[in-house]
Amino acid sequence: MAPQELQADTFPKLLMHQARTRGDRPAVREKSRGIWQTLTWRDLADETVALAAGLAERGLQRGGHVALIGDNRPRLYAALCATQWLGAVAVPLYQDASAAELLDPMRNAEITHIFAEDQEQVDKLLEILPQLPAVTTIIYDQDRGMRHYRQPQLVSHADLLTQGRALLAARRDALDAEAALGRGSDPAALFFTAGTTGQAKAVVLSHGALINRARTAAAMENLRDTDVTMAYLPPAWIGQHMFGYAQPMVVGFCVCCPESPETMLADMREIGPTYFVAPPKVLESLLAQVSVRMEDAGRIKRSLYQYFMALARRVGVPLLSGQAVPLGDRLVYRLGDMLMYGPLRDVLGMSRVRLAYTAGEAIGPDLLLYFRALGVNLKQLYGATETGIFVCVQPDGEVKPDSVGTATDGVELKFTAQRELLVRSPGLFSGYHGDADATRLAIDADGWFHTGDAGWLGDDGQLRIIDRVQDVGALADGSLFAPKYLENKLKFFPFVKEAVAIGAGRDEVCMVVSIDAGAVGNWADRHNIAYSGYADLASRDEVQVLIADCVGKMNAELAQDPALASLQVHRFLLLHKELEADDGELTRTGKLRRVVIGERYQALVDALYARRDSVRIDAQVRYEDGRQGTISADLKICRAPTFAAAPLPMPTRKAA
Amino acid sequence: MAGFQFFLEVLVTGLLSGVMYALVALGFVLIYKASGVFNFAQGAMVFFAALSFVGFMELGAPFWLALPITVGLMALLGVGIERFVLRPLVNQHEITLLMATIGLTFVIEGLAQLVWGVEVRRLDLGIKDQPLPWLADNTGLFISQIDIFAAVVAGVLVATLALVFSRTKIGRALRAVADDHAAALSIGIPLKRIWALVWAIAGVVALVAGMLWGARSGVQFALVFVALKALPVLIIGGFTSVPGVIVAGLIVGAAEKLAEVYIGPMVGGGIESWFPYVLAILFLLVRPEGLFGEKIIRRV
Amino acid sequence: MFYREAGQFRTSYGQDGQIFPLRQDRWAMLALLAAAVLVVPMVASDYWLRALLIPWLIFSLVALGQNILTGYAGQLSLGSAGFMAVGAFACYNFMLRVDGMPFLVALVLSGLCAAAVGMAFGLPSLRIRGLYLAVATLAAQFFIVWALDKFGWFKNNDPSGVITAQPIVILGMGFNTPQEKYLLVLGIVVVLALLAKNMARGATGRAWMAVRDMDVAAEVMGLPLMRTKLQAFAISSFYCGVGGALFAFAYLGTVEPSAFTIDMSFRILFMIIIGGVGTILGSFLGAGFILLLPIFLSVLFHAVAGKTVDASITSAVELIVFGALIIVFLIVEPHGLARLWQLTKERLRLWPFPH
Amino acid sequence: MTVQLHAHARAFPIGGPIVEVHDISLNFGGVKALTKISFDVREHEVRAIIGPNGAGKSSMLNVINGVYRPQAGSIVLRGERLAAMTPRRAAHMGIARTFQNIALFKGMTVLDNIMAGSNLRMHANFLEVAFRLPRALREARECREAAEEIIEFLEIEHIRKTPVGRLPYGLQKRVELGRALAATPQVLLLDEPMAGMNIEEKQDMCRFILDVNDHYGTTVILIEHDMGVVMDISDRVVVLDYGKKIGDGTPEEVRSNQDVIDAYLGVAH
Repeated sequence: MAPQELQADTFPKLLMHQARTRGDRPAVREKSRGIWQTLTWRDLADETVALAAGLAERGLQRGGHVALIGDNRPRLYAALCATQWLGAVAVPLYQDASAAELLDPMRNAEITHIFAEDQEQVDKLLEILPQLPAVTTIIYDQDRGMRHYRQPQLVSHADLLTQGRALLAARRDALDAEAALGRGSDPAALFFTAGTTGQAKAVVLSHGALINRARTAAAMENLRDTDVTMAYLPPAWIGQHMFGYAQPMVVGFCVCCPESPETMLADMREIGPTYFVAPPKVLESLLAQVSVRMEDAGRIKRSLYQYFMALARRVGVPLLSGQAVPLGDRLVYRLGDMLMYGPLRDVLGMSRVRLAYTAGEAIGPDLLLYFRALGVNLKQLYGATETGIFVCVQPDGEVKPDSVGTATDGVELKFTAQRELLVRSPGLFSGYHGDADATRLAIDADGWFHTGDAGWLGDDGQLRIIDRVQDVGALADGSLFAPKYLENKLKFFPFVKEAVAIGAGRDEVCMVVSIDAGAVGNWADRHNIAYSGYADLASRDEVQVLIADCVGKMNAELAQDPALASLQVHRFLLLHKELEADDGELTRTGKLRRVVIGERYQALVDALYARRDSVRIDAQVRYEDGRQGTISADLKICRAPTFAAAPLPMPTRKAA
Repeated sequence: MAGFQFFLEVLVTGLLSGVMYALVALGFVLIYKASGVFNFAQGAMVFFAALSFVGFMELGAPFWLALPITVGLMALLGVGIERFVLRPLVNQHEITLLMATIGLTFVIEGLAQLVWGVEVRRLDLGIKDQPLPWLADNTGLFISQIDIFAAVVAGVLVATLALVFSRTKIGRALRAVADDHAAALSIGIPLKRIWALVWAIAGVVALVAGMLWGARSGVQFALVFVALKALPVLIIGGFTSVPGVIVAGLIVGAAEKLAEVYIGPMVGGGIESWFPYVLAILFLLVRPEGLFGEKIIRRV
Repeated sequence: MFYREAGQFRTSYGQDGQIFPLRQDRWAMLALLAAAVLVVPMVASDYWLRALLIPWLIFSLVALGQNILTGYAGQLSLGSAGFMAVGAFACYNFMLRVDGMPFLVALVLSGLCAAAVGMAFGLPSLRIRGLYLAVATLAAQFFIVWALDKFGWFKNNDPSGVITAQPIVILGMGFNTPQEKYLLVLGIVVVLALLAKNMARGATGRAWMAVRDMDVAAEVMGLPLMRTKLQAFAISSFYCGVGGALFAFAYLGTVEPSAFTIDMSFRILFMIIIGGVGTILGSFLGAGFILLLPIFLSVLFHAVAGKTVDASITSAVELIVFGALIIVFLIVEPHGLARLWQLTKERLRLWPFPH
Repeated sequence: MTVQLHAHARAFPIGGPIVEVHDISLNFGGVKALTKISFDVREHEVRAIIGPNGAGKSSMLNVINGVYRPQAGSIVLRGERLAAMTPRRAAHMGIARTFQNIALFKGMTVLDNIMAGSNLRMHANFLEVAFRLPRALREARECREAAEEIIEFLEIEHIRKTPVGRLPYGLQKRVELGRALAATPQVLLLDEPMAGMNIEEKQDMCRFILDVNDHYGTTVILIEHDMGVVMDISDRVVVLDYGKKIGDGTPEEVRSNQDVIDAYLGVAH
């Protein structure tokens, strides 16, 4: 790497470097007004410094905190870097969080300036503004509907920018000096951990940590400035920040922002990214879409699809890992690539993907293999907000569904007696903002970070994660019980949206399942089963049989492996609603909040183990328009077919 | 005096051929009123009807037998068209329907040729194509008997139809349909059956027209173009008015003959081929809704 | 299935609005043109060029004209052959009476003459719509043919009433062999088709379609109905006129007014119905189809029934097939072959998904 | 969202009369559609015309933008008295409208429909378009940009290139609004913009109408059946019944007007 790039130890410095070395290459593209509006690195740098000038004028100072609430937009990235330019800390927040959810983080982080995307966000902020005396400025991007707002704190992004541009002439040197003051050790950004357990914590990451991780991974995968990636995940997620901000800044490749969530797939097909990152959630919904749309296809197409996917499992996976495959198979696979895999990759916009990560959550092995079979080089990585993501990455050619790869450069791993994984790395966070005690608990005296994940290191040097330490338990008979493993296995069936496995300390495993409205609805339509809504659909006997069949298949597979046979699911029930982040049942990144769920659905769990036939539930629900209501429904408890532990052939039961 | 007599002769011949136009146009109007379709194929139907009639007679069928057979055939054709062409296209844009009937024209012509061959046929109704003696003697007007006969037949046909429509139940139903399909349907009038019926009647009208015309100037492909002449007649008469087209038919017939005789020579003659159309256009610019057509108010 | 679109994105409205947004399509089109220019003249026999390709191109042009008026602007016209006649005889007379008249200029002028006549007969469209208009255009059809027939002047008083087109010379280069004529026609048709496409996808085309789809709304938006319709008439007739001129000069060589019958007008109408109303591509497909069908039928006949079949039979069957096809298309696929092609393409782009 | 709008100061304060209707009478072949209707519309306000079926609401709208010619009465547009309005004249004077039963260009895409709406700003002739001369290209670009702004405004990015025929009713209504906006009108006539919509669609449409009025300062005259909606979003309301004006004033006033209650609310659903 070029020397001055190495000495560039903060993002503003990196930005200036990119503007110098590849000023005319695209930095950010945004699908807006029907075409891909492009910002080059030079444009981005200019906008950033102008914005910085504007922010300085509005009293933002070194060490201050700036909240950013909104979708991935070029403006957002400029705002991020402008904040850091002045030595302030960027605090990206989840744009779909409610006003109440925003309040604590804002207080906690002593926010003074806020970038808000649109009227919707501003309205939320104005709601809580009284409790946030420190906030002096709210910068809004889209002036739609904002004309009659008269609050003194409000200023439009455009105005701030013009103001900044005006000031620039006079302030340029001062600003450059300000940027030069920045050190790698300075805090760059604040992220609120998913917090699957209790309150979210504010993780402080320094420029140094983020840049170090970004560089290491980029070098390992030899990312180039010709790469292209989509920015479609919440900017408040460390992953999005790393892949959509830190790495581009380091490598100089281009980030593309879709026009709107509805158009994401179409936009992705247009751009054809070479570098793609998706949490299992997204991959699941992609897979669900594929299955649903294939169901609508004609008989020939369907059987073609089934045949070639089966082949892909057998041949594609080893091929991608560069293993030897008999010539015959390889030829048929070529054919399949022409007829099926190629087109599929293309309609999914993955034709040009040469590197894809799944992160943020453990992924079901079947899901991972599905995409690898298609010829997409999808790899797992392991990391947490506190570790600046990259701890372990699966090296090309050594992708094993059950592992999360080998430690990346500079990372040390070790395990406690309880199998808890400890990490030491230059990418570790500098602490929890304003919570020294929590920090001390997380990072011990020798600088080891306690991940809270249970796992072990295989002989192949690859890390394997079992589950969260506090989630890993044992059945009554003492056999190891890791719920996530089961849940991911079941979620591979497109009909299953979410699943919660219960069994710790019990004699057998049960599950609470929420169906995928799209996939099941489509299935119901084709079997002309009428239904009025989600709850009704879930309560249909036919649907329950359908899911029972899925669980049965899973059980059959579990039964193959004596070690897992005892984990077969005996009973389950279909939830009357989907698990929602808005209801606190999932984190914003879509992880299960087991504690919350456990409390809320205690009655169901009891009923499951009381072997009752059905259970009545009164549930709080929040409607689109925000009103609260209670649904009460009778949930039937279904039995799933289970199998003897000895390896036996797949059952040939048909879904009724 | 001779000049005036000549004028009268021209006028009367014109009026008489106008009767033909009116007769063909009548077929158009019936169908247009009932199903809103502008049946471009009416001409072809005239051709087909006449040809079939002649055909049957040549096959040795006596007049009294050939006539009902052909009537049946035409009715059948009408019903078939309604069922297989127009019903699938119901509620389509009028232009689409027009184009469909143009296609229909080709099919019918083709059929006629395929079945009866292409050469011109003579059709003998037993009336001689020579001046009516006493008329010639008394008024000195030379007017072919066959023309007179044609006029009479046409008159009778129109009268009967008028009666049917005003007196019978079917007629009333038909008028209801013509006014408002939806309404007619709602009061339980079997639209489809009415349509089929109308097409059948149109077929019969076509037969009469075809026979008379054929008897006059032989049964040949040209009949199709004669039918085209019915278009200006319709425009002048208004698409929905039976009396309208009759009057218009007479006007067109007379006008084109007079024009041919008095203006023709100045421009080299043969203006019959286009004069009616130009007449129609001029008429349109003055009175788009036609002689007796209702004024159209376009609601938004 | 063979489309790989990922990575084809547009950064300007120019790119977004181009005729073939997909790289694959652009290549295909270029390949096609290249083949038409380089390969065809070499491999195609004189018969193929004279009897098939040249008339196909010419009628595609005329169908294009008809499509502009009927397909895009929604004004039914039954007089296309008449406007062709105007073009043919205008071109003949320009070449005849203006010495040193360059052919291409004559061609454009004859198109303009047709346009003028077309506008004249389009005038009624300001007051009348739909069926009524059809009659006005019929008037054009009959009047034009009659006039050309009656006045010897148009035919340079040739006793046989037939004109013989002058040889085509452009910049001293003669276009006499079928190959040369083919290339000339090809060039002209391609250019005019491109211009038509530009109009169709531009503001002009939007105005036409607005008038076609909902004239009240169009008027309320301030669209001048009259000008738009007349413009459509003029441009349409221009295309027909040029087509007619080429028909006389590059195809038949000698023509008489009665060659441009109403039957021809109908066939031109059929071309766009079968090819695809309101599409440029459709004009070409339709023209090809209508021209090839009779040939195909006769071939079929002779294959089935030997050489003995009576011509009247074949022509009758031809009529029936034509008519039936029209009806079938109107019922089953009102947007014609072009739509079928488009649907297949959609399928391929979404493969393996059905939608 | 409506509440919130009125809670804030208006971006465009209501001004003087922009459209005045004086003693308009209209009849179709003896059938009286309107008799001596007079009212005015102030700049930047949202003015509603309500009334039972066949009260002559649509006729009123059609008179204002010249689709129908009244037998008597006159219209004053920005102080200019016009005995007879024609649709084109109205368009040129900045009046755009939508129709009760959607009048979109069925054969065209959403984008083309909206672009067609701004035809008054296209000056290049067909030759310039055919040969893609600079002015034509420039206008095409500007037209597209304007259309895209509207598409973003109405949140219909995802259907930009869909033929309008394939769209559900609610979206078609939205597109028609977009087409009207493309003319950058000063006065926008909406003929039952929410007829046949479900609750969410109605809410959206309300938001859009208010945003249009608020963002572009467009004066809105709308006909609506749904009393609730009307009362929420309009500044003043005219009530027609059997072609006669029986009420005029703020929603509150109208609500308390006895004639209106008898004529309308009585039969309201």
